[in-house]
Amino acid sequence: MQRLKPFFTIGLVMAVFMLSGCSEMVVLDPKGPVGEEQKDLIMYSIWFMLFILLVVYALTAFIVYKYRDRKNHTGYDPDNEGSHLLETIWWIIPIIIVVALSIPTVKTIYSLEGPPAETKDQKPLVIHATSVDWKWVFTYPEQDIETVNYLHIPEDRPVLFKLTSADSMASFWIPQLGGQKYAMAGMETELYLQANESGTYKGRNANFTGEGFTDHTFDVMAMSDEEFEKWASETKADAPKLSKEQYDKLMLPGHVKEMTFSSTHLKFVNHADQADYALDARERLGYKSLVPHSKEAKERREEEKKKKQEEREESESHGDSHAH
Amino acid sequence: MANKTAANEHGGFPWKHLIGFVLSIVLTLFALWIALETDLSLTWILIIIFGFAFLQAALQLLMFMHVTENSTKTKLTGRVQVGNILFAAFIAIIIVAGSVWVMTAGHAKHDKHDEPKTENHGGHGGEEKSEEHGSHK
Amino acid sequence: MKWDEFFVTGDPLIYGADVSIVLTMVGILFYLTKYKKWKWLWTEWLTTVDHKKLGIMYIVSAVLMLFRGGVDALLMRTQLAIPEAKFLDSQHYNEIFTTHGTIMIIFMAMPFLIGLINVVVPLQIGARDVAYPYLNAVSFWTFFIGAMLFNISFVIGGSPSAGWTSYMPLASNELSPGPGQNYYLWGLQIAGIGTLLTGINFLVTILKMRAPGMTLFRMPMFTWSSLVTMVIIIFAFPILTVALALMSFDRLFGSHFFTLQGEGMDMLWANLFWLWGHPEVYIVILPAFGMFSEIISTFSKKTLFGYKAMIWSMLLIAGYSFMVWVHHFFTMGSGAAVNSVFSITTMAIGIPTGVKIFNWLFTMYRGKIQFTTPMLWSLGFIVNFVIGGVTGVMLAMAAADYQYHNTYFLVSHFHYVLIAGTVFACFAGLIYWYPKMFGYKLNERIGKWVFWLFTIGFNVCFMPQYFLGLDGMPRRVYTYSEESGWGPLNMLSTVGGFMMGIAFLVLVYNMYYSFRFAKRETTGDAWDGRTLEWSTPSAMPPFYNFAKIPEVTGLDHFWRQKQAGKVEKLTAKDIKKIHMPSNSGVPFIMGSFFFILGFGFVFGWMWMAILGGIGVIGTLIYRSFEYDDGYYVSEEEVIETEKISK
Amino acid sequence: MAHVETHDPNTPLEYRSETGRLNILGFWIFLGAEIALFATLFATYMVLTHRIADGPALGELFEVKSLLIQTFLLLTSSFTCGLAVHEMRRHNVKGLMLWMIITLGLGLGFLYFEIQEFLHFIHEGANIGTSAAWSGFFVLVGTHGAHVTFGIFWVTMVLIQVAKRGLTPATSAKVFITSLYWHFLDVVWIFIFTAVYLMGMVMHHG
Repeated sequence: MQRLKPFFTIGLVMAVFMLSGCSEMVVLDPKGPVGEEQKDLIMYSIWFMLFILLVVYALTAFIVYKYRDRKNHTGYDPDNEGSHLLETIWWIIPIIIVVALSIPTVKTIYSLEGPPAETKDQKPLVIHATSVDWKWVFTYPEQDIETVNYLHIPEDRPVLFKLTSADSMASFWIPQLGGQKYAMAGMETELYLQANESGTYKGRNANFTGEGFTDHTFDVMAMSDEEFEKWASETKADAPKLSKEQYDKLMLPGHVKEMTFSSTHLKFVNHADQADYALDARERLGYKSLVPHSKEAKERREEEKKKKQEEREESESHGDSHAH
Repeated sequence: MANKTAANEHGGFPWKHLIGFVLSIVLTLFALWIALETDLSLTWILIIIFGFAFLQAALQLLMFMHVTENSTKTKLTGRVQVGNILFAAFIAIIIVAGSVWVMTAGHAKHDKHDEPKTENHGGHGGEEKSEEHGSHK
Repeated sequence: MKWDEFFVTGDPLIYGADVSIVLTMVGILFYLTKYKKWKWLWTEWLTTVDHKKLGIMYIVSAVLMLFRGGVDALLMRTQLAIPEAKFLDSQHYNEIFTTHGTIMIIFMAMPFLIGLINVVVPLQIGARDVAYPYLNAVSFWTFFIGAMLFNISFVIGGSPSAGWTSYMPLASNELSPGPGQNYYLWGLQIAGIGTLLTGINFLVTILKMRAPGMTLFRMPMFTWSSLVTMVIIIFAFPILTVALALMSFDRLFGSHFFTLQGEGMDMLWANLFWLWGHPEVYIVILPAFGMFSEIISTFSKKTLFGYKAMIWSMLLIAGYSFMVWVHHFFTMGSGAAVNSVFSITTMAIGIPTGVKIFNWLFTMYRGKIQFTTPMLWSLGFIVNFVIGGVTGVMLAMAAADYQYHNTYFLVSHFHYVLIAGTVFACFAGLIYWYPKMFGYKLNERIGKWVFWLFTIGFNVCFMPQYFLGLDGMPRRVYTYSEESGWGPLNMLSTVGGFMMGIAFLVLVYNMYYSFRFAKRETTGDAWDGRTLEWSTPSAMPPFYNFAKIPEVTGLDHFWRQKQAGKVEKLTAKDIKKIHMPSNSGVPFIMGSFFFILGFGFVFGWMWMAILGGIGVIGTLIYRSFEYDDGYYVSEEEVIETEKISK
Repeated sequence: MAHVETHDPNTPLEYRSETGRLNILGFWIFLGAEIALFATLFATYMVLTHRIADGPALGELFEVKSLLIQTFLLLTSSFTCGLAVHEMRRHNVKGLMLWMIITLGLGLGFLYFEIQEFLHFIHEGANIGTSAAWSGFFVLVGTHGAHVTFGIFWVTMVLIQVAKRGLTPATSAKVFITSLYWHFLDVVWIFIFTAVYLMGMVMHHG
C-alpha cells in the first residue's frame, strides 16, 4: 500500500482539478439547447464513471493491501479459482450500466437529428456552411447573402446548417452551441444548432485538413432577431456581389480575411452536387499543388508567412476589424 | 471417423464431383433466368440469386474442396476448417452489409448523387436570379 | 523528380538526423568489420528461423521504433508547451504527428507484442518451434523492411502528413502530392503482409503444435490471448491490404475510389480504414490482457480467477471488435439508427472488459502478492486502464461524442488505453520474460524507478488532456492562441511527456546496467513461474527448446508439479534425436526485394517496382523448388547441450 | 517441429507428412483471410456501384454471352481440377497431369475472354478512371483475374515438380493446396457473377 500512495495522491489531485475546472470548460458551458442536452448526457455519464472508478479503486486498494506478501500472512488460498456467484454478479452489473447509459444516449441521438424541442414550431434559419481549405463560406439562401469566416445568427431560433466541403473532409464545430458534424465534398450533412444567449462564440473545423488546419476557424455572433434582420438587409443592400472569378479565387488553398457579399455562390455551384469544382477552379487559375519539401513549396510557404505577418501588423495598426 | 471422407475418395467413379458440377451449372443458369427473364420484384430477385450463390459456394466447399475432411485422429482440424470458413462468411457479411448500410443510411437523403440533377436548392431563395450578377465584380 | 524533392533539406533537425544516421551506419559497419562479426550476423541472426531469435529481433526493432515515435511525441509536446510557439512549423508538425501515430501502432506496439508472442508462445505450449519457421522469418523481414521504408521518409522525399488515419481526399494526389503519402501506403502494405503471415502461422502453431495433454482449456492465458489475437489479425488485415491498395490505385493509376473527381467517396476510406482499425485496437490490447493474466497469477501465487470467463470474454471481444467500427465517425451523419446501433455495440464491449478487470482483482484476492516490477506494471495497468476504459464508454455515447470527437479528450482516452494497456504490458512482459531471453533479470531497483517515473509522467501528461478536450482544444493543431487559455494545462502535459521520456532512458540504462552487473540465472525458473516456459533446465532454452516434449496433465502444469515436488529430471534415455528446420537467407533477400519494390512505388519509378516484384516472385519460385526437410540434432549433441551425465 | 510420418495406407499422400498436414490447414486459414479480402472489394464495389459520374452505367455494357462463356469455363475448370485431385488420390500421376493441364487450359480460356471483355469495356469508354463505379468493377474483377493468373503460374510450377519428383507426400500436398486455391477462385467468381453481373444487369434493365 505504501508503495501505491503517490499514485492515489495523484488521482486525488486530478479529481480536484476536474471538479474545479468544470464550470470553465466550453463544452460544459453551453449557450443553447443542443449543447445543453449534450452537457446533461456528459454529466450523467461522468457521475456513472466516477462511481465505477471509485468501486474499482476501493476494491484494488483493499485487496492489494490485505493480501500483500508479508510475515504473518493469512488467508492465502492458492487454488481459489473462481466463484459462479461473484462472476455472475460482475457480468450482470456492467450489463445494467450499459442499459442505463444506452437509453438516454439513444434518446439524445434521435432528438439531435431534429430542431430543439423548445423551438420546434419555429421555422429554422437555413445556412449553408461550406468548407474550403482553410476557410468557411456561409450562405444565407433566404437572405441571399454570403459571408466568409464569420457567422451571424439570431438567438432563440433553430439554425439548420447544411454542411458540405469543396475539398478535404472538415468538421463543423461550435463547442458552446453543440457538437460537430462532418462537412464532405459531394455530400450534404445537416446539423441543428441554436443560441439562447447573444454573444460571440468560437467556431472551427475540428477535422484535420492539412497545413492550414490550425487557423481554420470562424466567429459566430448570436444576436436578437431584429438585429439579425437589420444586419441581413443592410448587408444585402451594401455588400458587393460575389462574382464567379472571385469565388474561384476562394477555392485556392489558404486563409482569407472575413468577407461579406450580397449574393451567394449557389448560383455557380453547390459542392454537394459537384465535388470536383474546387479542383477545376484551381486548374483554371493555374494553381499547382507542390510536394511539401520541394524548393517551390518552401518559397510559397515563406510568402504565406510574410503575408500573414503583414496582415497581422495591418490589423494591429487599424485596431480590431470586427465591424460587421 | 478419421480420414473417412478422404478414404472414400480413393477408388471408383467421382460421383461427388459430377453431381457438384451438374448442380452448379443448373444453379447458374437458374439464377440467370430468375434475374433476366422473370418479373419478380427486385428484392425477391436479389434474395433468390444470392441464396443460389451461397448454395453454390457451399457445394464447392463440400463436394470439391472437402472442407470437413479430417487429417488427424482428433476432429479438431475439420472443425477448425469449417469454423474458419463460417467465421469468414460472418465477417464477410458484416463487411459488405455493414458498409452498404453505413454508407447509405442517413446519407441517402443527403447524397446528391442519387437525386436527379435538374436543380440545386432552388427552393431556398433567390440564387436563380441569373448569372449576370456574377460578372459585375 | 528533382534532387531538392528527393533529399529533404533546409531544416537543422533533419540535417542532424542525416548526420546521426550516417554516423550510426558507419559505426555499425566499423564494429562488424573490426570484430569480424559479419559471419556471426549472417548465420546467427539474418538467416535464423528460430522463433526466440526472431522474437528478440522484433523486440529490438520495436524498442528502436519506440525511441523514434517517442522523439516525435516530445517534439510535438515541445511545440505545444506554450501558446504560439515557433519551434515547429505547421507542415513539420503534421509530418511528426503522422509518423508518431503510424510508428507507434504499426511499427512499435504490434511488433513488440508479436516479438513477445514469438519468444513465449511456442515455449508455453511445449513446442520446439512454430508451425512454419521459414514463414516466420519472412514475416519478420517484411515487417522490418516495411518499418525501414516508412522511416527513411523523413530524410528522403519527406514524411507523410495526412495523419495516421490518412483521410481522403486530404491524402489524395491533389492535396498531398509527393512521395510522403506513398511511404505510408507501401510501408504499411509490406509490413501488413508479414503481420497476416504471423497470424496464420501462430494460429496453426497454437492449434496443432501443443504438447500432448495440453487441451485447449489447459492453455496458459497468454497463449489463449495470442490465439484470439491471431484470429482477429487474419480477418482484419486483408481489409487494410485492400484499403491501402485502393488508395494506391487512386494515387498511381488514376482510379476514383476516394477522390473528389469521378464521384469517388471519401467516406468509404474512413469506413474501410476503421473496419480494420478497430479490430487493430484489439490486436494490440488482447495480448496485453494475456500477459497481465500470467503476471498477476504468478506474483499472487494463485491460479487465475475465472479462467473460462476470461476466455469467453476474449472471444466475445474478438467478435465484437468487428461490429463497432462506426464509432470512429459518429459525426459523419449516418443517421440516428446507425449511430444508436454502434453506440450500443461499442458500450457492450465494456462488459467483457469489465469482467476481466474483476477477475484480475480476484486473482489477487486470497493471494500472496509480491511487488516485483512486472507486478507493479500490472497493478499500474489496472488503475490507469480503467480510466481509459470508462472514458471509452463515454466516447461510445454517440450524442456526447459529437462534442468529444477530434479533441484532446479523445487523444487522452486512446493514450490511456494504449499506453496503460499495451505499453505497460510490453514493459511488464519484457521484464518478466527478460531472463528467458537473455539469462538474467533486469535490475529491480532501477526497474521500480522506471515504473514510478513513467506512470506519474504518464498521468501528468495525459490527465490534463481530458480537460483540454472538454475545453474545446482540437487534436492535431500545431499551435494555439494565448487567449484560448490552454497554455497552463499544455505546459503540464509537456512536463509529463518529458518524464516519460526520461523513464524510457532509465529503462535503456537498466538494460545496459543489468547486462554488465546482473546476477546470471542458474535455473530456468527465474520467477517461480507456473507455465511451461519456466520448466526448461537452463535459463535460456536451447535452440530446440525442450530436449523431451513435456506431457501436460492440467492447467498450470509446471506449478502443480513443483507443488507436488514431482518435477521430472531429464535422463539420458529420454533423449531422442530432434528434427529442426534449417536456416535460410531467402527471407532476408525477399525482404530486400520488397524494399526495392516499395521504394519504386513510392517515387513512381515503375522500372524499379517491377524489378523488385520480379525479385520477390523469384524468391518465391526458388523456395517452391527447394526441398529442404531440415536436419536432425543427434542424441549426443542434445545430451551435451543439456549437460546430462550418461 | 515434430516430424511424424503417418503410414496408414488409407491416408491420402498429402496428409502423410506433418508438413503436409500443417500446410493444408494453414492454407485453409489463408482462404479465410482471402474471403475477408474479397469481401472488402465487394463492399467497395457495392457502395460505389451507382456512382457512375459521366461514364456509362455498369449494366449497360454487360453482355450475357461473354458472361456465360467465362462462367462455364471457370466452373468446368473447377470440376476438372477436382477430377485431378481424385486421380491423384488413386496414385494416377498421368490422370492428375492430364486433368490439371485441362484445368490450366480452361483457366487460360477464361482469362482470354475476360481480357477481351475488359478491352471491349475500355473501347466503349469505361476504364478504371472513368468513375468510382468502374474503378470498383475493374479492381474487384481484376483482382480475381490476377488471382487466376497467379494460379496458372503456380499450378504450372507444382506440375513441374510432380513431373520431376513423382507423387510424394510433399508434392501431393502442394497439388492439393493449389487445387483448394483453384476451387476457391471459382467460389469468388460465383459471387462476382451474382453481385456484379446479374445485379448490374437487373438494376439496369429492371
